Amino acid sequence: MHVELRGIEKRFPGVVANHDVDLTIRPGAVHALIGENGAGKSTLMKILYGVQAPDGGTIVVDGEERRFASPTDAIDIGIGMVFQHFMLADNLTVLENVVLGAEKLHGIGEKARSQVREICEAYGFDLDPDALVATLGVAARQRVEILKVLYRGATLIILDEPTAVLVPQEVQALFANLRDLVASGRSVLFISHKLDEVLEIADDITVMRRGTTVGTADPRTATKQELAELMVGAELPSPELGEDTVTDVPILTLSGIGLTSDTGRRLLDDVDLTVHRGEIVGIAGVEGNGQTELVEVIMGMRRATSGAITLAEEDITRLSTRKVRERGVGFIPEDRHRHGVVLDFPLWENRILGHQTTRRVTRGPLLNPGGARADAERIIADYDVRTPSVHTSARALSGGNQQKFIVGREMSGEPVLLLASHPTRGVDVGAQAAIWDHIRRARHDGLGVLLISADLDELIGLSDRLEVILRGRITAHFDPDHVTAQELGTAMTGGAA
Amino acid sequence: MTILASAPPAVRQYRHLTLLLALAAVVTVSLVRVFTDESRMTTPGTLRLALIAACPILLAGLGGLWAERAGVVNIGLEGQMLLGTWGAAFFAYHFGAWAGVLGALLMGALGGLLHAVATITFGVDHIISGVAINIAGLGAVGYLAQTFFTDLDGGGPRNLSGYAVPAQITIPGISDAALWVSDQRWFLVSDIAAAVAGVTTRLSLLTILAVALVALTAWVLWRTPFGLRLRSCGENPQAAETLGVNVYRYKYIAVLISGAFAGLGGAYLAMVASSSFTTGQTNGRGYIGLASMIFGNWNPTGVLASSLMFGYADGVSLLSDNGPLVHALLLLLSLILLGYAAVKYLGGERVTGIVVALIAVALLVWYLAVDSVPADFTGMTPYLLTLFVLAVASQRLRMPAASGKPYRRGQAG
Amino acid sequence: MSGQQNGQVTRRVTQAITYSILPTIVAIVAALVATSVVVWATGAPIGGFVDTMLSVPSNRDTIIIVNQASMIALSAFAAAICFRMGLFNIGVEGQYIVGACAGAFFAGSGIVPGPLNILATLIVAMLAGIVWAMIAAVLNVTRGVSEVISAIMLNYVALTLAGYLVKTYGERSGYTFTTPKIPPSSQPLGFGLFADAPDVWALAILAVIVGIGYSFLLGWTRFGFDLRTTGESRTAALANGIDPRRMVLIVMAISGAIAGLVWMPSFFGSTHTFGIPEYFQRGLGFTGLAVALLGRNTSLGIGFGSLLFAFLATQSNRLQSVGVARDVVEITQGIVVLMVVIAFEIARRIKVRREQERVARELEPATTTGASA
Amino acid sequence: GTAADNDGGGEDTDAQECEVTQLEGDPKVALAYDVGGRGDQSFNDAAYAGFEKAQGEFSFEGTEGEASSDESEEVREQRLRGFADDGFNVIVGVGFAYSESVDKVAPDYPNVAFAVIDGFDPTEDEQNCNVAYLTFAENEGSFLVGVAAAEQTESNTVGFVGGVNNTLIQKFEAGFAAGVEAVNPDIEVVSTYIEETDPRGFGDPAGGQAAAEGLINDGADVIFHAAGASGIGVFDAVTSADIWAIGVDSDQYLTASPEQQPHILTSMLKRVDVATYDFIKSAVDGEPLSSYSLFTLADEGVGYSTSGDFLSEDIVASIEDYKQQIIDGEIEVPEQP
Ligand SMILES: Nc1ncnc2c1ncn2[C@@H]1O[C@H](COP(=O)(O)OP(=O)(O)OP(=O)(O)O)[C@@H](O)[C@H]1O
Ligand SMILES: Nc1ncnc2c1ncn2[C@@H]1O[C@H](COP(=O)(O)OP(=O)(O)OP(=O)(O)O)[C@@H](O)[C@H]1O
Ligand SMILES: [Mg+2]
Ligand SMILES: [Mg+2]
Repeated sequence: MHVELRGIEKRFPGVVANHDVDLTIRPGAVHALIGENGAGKSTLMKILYGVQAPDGGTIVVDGEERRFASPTDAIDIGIGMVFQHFMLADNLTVLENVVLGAEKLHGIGEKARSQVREICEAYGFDLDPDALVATLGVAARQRVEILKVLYRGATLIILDEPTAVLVPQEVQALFANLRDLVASGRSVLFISHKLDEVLEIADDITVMRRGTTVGTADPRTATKQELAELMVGAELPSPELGEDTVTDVPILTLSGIGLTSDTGRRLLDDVDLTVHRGEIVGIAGVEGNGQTELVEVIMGMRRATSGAITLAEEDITRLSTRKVRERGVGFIPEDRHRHGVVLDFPLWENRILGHQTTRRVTRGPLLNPGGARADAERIIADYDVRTPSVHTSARALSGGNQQKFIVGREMSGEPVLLLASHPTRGVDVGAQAAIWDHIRRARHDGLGVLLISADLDELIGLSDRLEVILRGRITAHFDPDHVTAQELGTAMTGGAA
Repeated sequence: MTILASAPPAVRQYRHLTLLLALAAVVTVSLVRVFTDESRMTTPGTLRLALIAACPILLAGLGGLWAERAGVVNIGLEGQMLLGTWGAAFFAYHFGAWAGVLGALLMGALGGLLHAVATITFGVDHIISGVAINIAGLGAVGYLAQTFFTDLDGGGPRNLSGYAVPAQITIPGISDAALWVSDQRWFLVSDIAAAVAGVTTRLSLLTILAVALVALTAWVLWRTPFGLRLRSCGENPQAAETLGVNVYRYKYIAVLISGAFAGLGGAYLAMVASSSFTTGQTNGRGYIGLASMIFGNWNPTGVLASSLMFGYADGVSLLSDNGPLVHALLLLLSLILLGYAAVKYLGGERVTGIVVALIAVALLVWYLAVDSVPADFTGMTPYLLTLFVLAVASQRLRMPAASGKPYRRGQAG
Repeated sequence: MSGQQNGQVTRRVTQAITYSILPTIVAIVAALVATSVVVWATGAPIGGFVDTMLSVPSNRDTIIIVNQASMIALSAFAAAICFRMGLFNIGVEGQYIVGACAGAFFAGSGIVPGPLNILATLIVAMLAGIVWAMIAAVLNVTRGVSEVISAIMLNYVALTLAGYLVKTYGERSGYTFTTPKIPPSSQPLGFGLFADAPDVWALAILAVIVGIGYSFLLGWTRFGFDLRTTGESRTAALANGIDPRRMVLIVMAISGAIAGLVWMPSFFGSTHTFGIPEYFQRGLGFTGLAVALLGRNTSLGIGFGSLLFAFLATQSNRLQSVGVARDVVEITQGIVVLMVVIAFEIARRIKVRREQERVARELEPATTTGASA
Repeated sequence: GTAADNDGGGEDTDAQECEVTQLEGDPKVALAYDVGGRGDQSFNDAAYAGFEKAQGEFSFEGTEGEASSDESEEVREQRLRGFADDGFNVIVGVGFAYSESVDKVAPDYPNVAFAVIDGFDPTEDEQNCNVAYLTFAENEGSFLVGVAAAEQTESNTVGFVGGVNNTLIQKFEAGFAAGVEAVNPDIEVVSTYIEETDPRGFGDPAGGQAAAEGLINDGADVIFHAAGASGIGVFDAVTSADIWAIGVDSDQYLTASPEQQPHILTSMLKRVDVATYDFIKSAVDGEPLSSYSLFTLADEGVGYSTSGDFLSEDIVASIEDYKQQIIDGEIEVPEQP
């Protein structure tokens, strides 16, 4: 189908997410929409899909102007969307997730089941219709999402940052599917901020910046630099390390760490790992292979069922999270909203979070609001956190600023070790560059860093050493200087290319 | 995290389990009955008591289930049930039995509507709204009763009686035969016969309706598109929204039905469990219903089982000189626990298994130490039993993922 | 710097007014109107109702209101400290029954002489409350039993148990059994407000003390911070060195301790003995829940809410004489809770939006997205 | 007597030392009801009946006040003071619950005559001369209906349902059992209580029905209840089982529904109306009752009803015979089961 978005505008409290957005999607092509975090891509797509109503502008489909009151309207004319954050009910089966809302097509019984099977056949998805979604991995979940769209016979398929969670091999598989779809006359709208992917798959490219479309590009002629210019008005910051600061003083040592779930599953299996002062060790792995558990075990949020953890000659295996933090471990959690901040606390109280026992922000059993405010001011200044005051609640800050504040907080009080999971996820380039800088500087001052990230470029660029984690085991070691994303991906998926 | 999460679809698995457990339980019961010679443990009369005591709780539990399956926690069941008792009395008095049932449904649904508006439209914390509704419900019923019942004959400021109630039926052949067999006190056979007799003798149509609603609920929620959509609102409303499901509508429908069921529970109290209205006659059964829903693992069959268990204990606690009987139940409980412990242990949950086994042994010791339980404690049986079973079983339970969480349209993605 | 501070202060004062006081007033008015509509719709004398409810209470009634409010407030604090941590302690009812029973037995035994007996009794009552609360708490952290359900069951058990104890170890008086009366030497004098009315119970002061302690604990201490954090986000708590399970145990214990005190003002102030039903006042636990919610789990709010509830209940005593069923005030009480919460929810949404707008406004011209923030 | 005026030295007074309470002005009568208030078809209504009768005869100004469930001691106290302050000088507290409050209020109003139905003086040491405690020999009345039950039963099993297991209700059970035993020791009396402590046992018809059905399963074919509003549940049970029930306090045949009436053998009458009337009358006559006055079979304070005429002549005869023996003191009816 042929879709035109003209002068779309969308305001959120305090944020103009979209304004003057123009976008044209032609049938039978892969159209890439690129832009950095917070550029307004998802918002635009939610508008096109009817989740959110635009404050202005028009949507024209096949020459006809449309108003979408709800996704139903969009679905009815053949638009389907795979969201950035998966939209699946864990405790329903694959089949139930797929037929939900489209029961009219083939009911919810046998007919639907066989229909689902057919589609899986056609696109080589190996999915059991009756499996609980909760039991599926990331890639499989994404296939379910695509299945949902196909089941409804969508002719325009929107994929919001589908590759963010995939390793190169899985990305290739996905692209293969996309090509099939286009070949069958459908249009695909593909959102990403990974430029080489875009150049590889796209037939048309539109660039968004600060909530508006700033131009289009032809993938056959365009270069990464040009696209980057359009996206952020500058070279994309690329992570790299300056001089080698690695010492041979181990700061963190894991030996034979194992973790078993209540149901007897091995989440971590005999993990050996050492981080030295001034060293950044990167952990590569497909999400859900034990990274989260690894961090939780080190932080004392969960007890290892076997093995020992040593921090600067001290055995911290059985220490509580608070004690571990008191020993000087900084922690940048993977989910800032769930672990990093309390959204409804003002910044100065968020400064205290995780540091309840440090002199500067508390006095023995009492809080030290004065100290906390002062130190929050310091972080805001040093880490360029954009906020009117320390009394502003964390919720009102953008993700990037929230993240910068967290980094600042975790760096305060000279930590000896920093656990950074996905430190720049969902953060704008400015913030991203800043955060990388801070990590590098800390490394220079002898800080040991354990870096976990799904962004392979970040891993390769920022790490002194790379470890690959697969099904809870460390399965491979790499020297970042001599490894490609491809090789890393292969290792991450257990060689299954 | 939970066992169910990694198992095939919760519902089916849970069914098999209950069937198996039920069978094992019946055998054990019969054994204990014969061994302790406490024949009242399974007389048709006792089981009928259990059934009648169970139904109001069952209906409240089902009500809670409907709401929570759509993601709304309904602590207001108690208040809605109260409104039901009044509605039943008022409408039955003036317009006849089934008008009363309808009135109860309406009044309950009214309470549900209040809860829906507060929680769904205004995003009020579900607990708060529920608590408020329980207070207001009690007040409203007290007020309405005093205002509308005082001057009726058979009525008073806090009570009303002498209105029509739904008929009772007895299935002639079966009932008599079953009664005869159960009187023989044969092992197993008589116990099962007793159950049959219990449900074929002087059975109120409302009881049949209540049990039918269990099946209906299961069918609607798990076998129809409507049910799928409704459950999706309780598991992941954002996802449902992105697929064109009108989450608000389904939540509203669910909570209205929830209130209506609770109201029906009230009607049951005022029409079958007794034929009169008294202000505040639910005496916390709404809360018990909530408990039975949780212990029933948010599944209709589970709710049925748990409310029957509670109803049985409740019935027993009212029997005359029931010390020895409750004493016998100690033995039964400890045996059942031993079995459960074994299952757990073999199922890999060593620690749980051992702990449960220890508890079972403790009970056994208690059983052997005394030969009756003082009346004050037999009165606690239903509550202690529920506590107990929850303590032992609760870890297997899983509530709808989005239950109790606020939802607002347009925030998806 | 200090100028900016002043700005902060004034802003927060205005915020307090717009986001706390205003909604409360709106809610109360709305509730009264709603109730009046009910009264009017059912053909009862609306005028009499309004007059009675809004009439100024007599001195004696005022004393009763203050006394009742003190107990309601205590119960509300017990509930509130749990709410603050996302726990729903519906078991306050049972906990204060057990506390009252244990305290009464102890006080009556007169083991400790004179005024000291009071202090000792309070401790005993608190301990009893703690024990009862711990049952639910332990089941919750070790077995994952919903504290709501276990508490509901324990409430029933508490009542029966107390009755059993009094029947077995108490002394008979008339047709009921009671605990032995407190020796006169241990009966504190109250605070006289009016010449023509009895004193306010001495231990009503407990409500004030607990209220102050509550505010201090939550606002100024590390523990309070941990508690609020856990309430806002268990995940964040866990990741930042707070053990939620431990918090549950401690907070339920504190809650139980406060619950244990709930009935003490009445016990030492007028009843001097314990016996169900005549020599005990039930239902305070549930009233407390509502008042805690009504008062937004803050000391001031709870103080205000408990007075409001006590006022409504006391005024309702005279509704009979104007021909309106007294139960109607319970409708008011229920609706007021609902209204307050709704009003505050709306206020909160407005607040969040305003704040986000402020952030954007103070940072840059509003034509750029959060991205450039 | 409150702890406050304890220090006045507990001078041991008794009835003799009391001089008659002098009412100021015309008698004005106030009824302070227990929970439920007028229209509850039992206790409170009975009191009102007595009040109404007296008012008919002596025409005086009257008023009423009603208790709410879970109300505090001082609220009851306040209710009484309210009456007294409004010039009511004859005040009847309907129900045991008023004992304590009357005991606290009475000393402040020496010229007001108080009465508490089922009441007692919680502070025996200093008696209040202006308070009358109107109590009943429920056990005697229950004895008579026990006789009726024993004569009527065919299964040789009769039942008793109590609302709450307290000493007052035990009085009913004890008398009932004694009456049955007197007729035929072989008849089994099965009894149960809806609640051990919780006063809600008097307001739980479902509980009443379940309890009664339990007894029916035990073989009982006549069931006596002392369970307040829960009693209606007992009537439901006996009605659907087509056996007999025995009402309590008032003649419940008169208030029962048409379906239930044919199953209400008799009722144990507790003449609260008589007590109330007598007290008001005594006050009007200027000599208000004071201290304890027990209403027994002898003075028609308790009894049994025959409405419905289900009791055959010889049953009535035998009841009357036992009645006489009790009045003559030949039979001592126990108060404890
Ligand atoms: N529901 C919302 N309420 C308020 N503001 C929002 C909301 N959703 C998005 N925004 C704002 O709109 C801006 C654009 O968000 P959007 O998610 O569309 O960016 P994006 O391009 O998808 O970024 P990313 O690459 O991180 O997904 C965000 O910076 C955020 O400030
Ligand atoms: N679902 C939502 N509801 C309310 N506000 C939201 C929502 N999503 C995002 N926002 C608001 O959007 C802003 C930033 O959100 P987001 O997490 O998308 O950061 P972002 O767009 O990635 O910002 P940036 O990338 O520029 O740092 C904040 O004001 C946040 O409150
Ligand atoms: Mg973003
Ligand atoms: Mg996006």
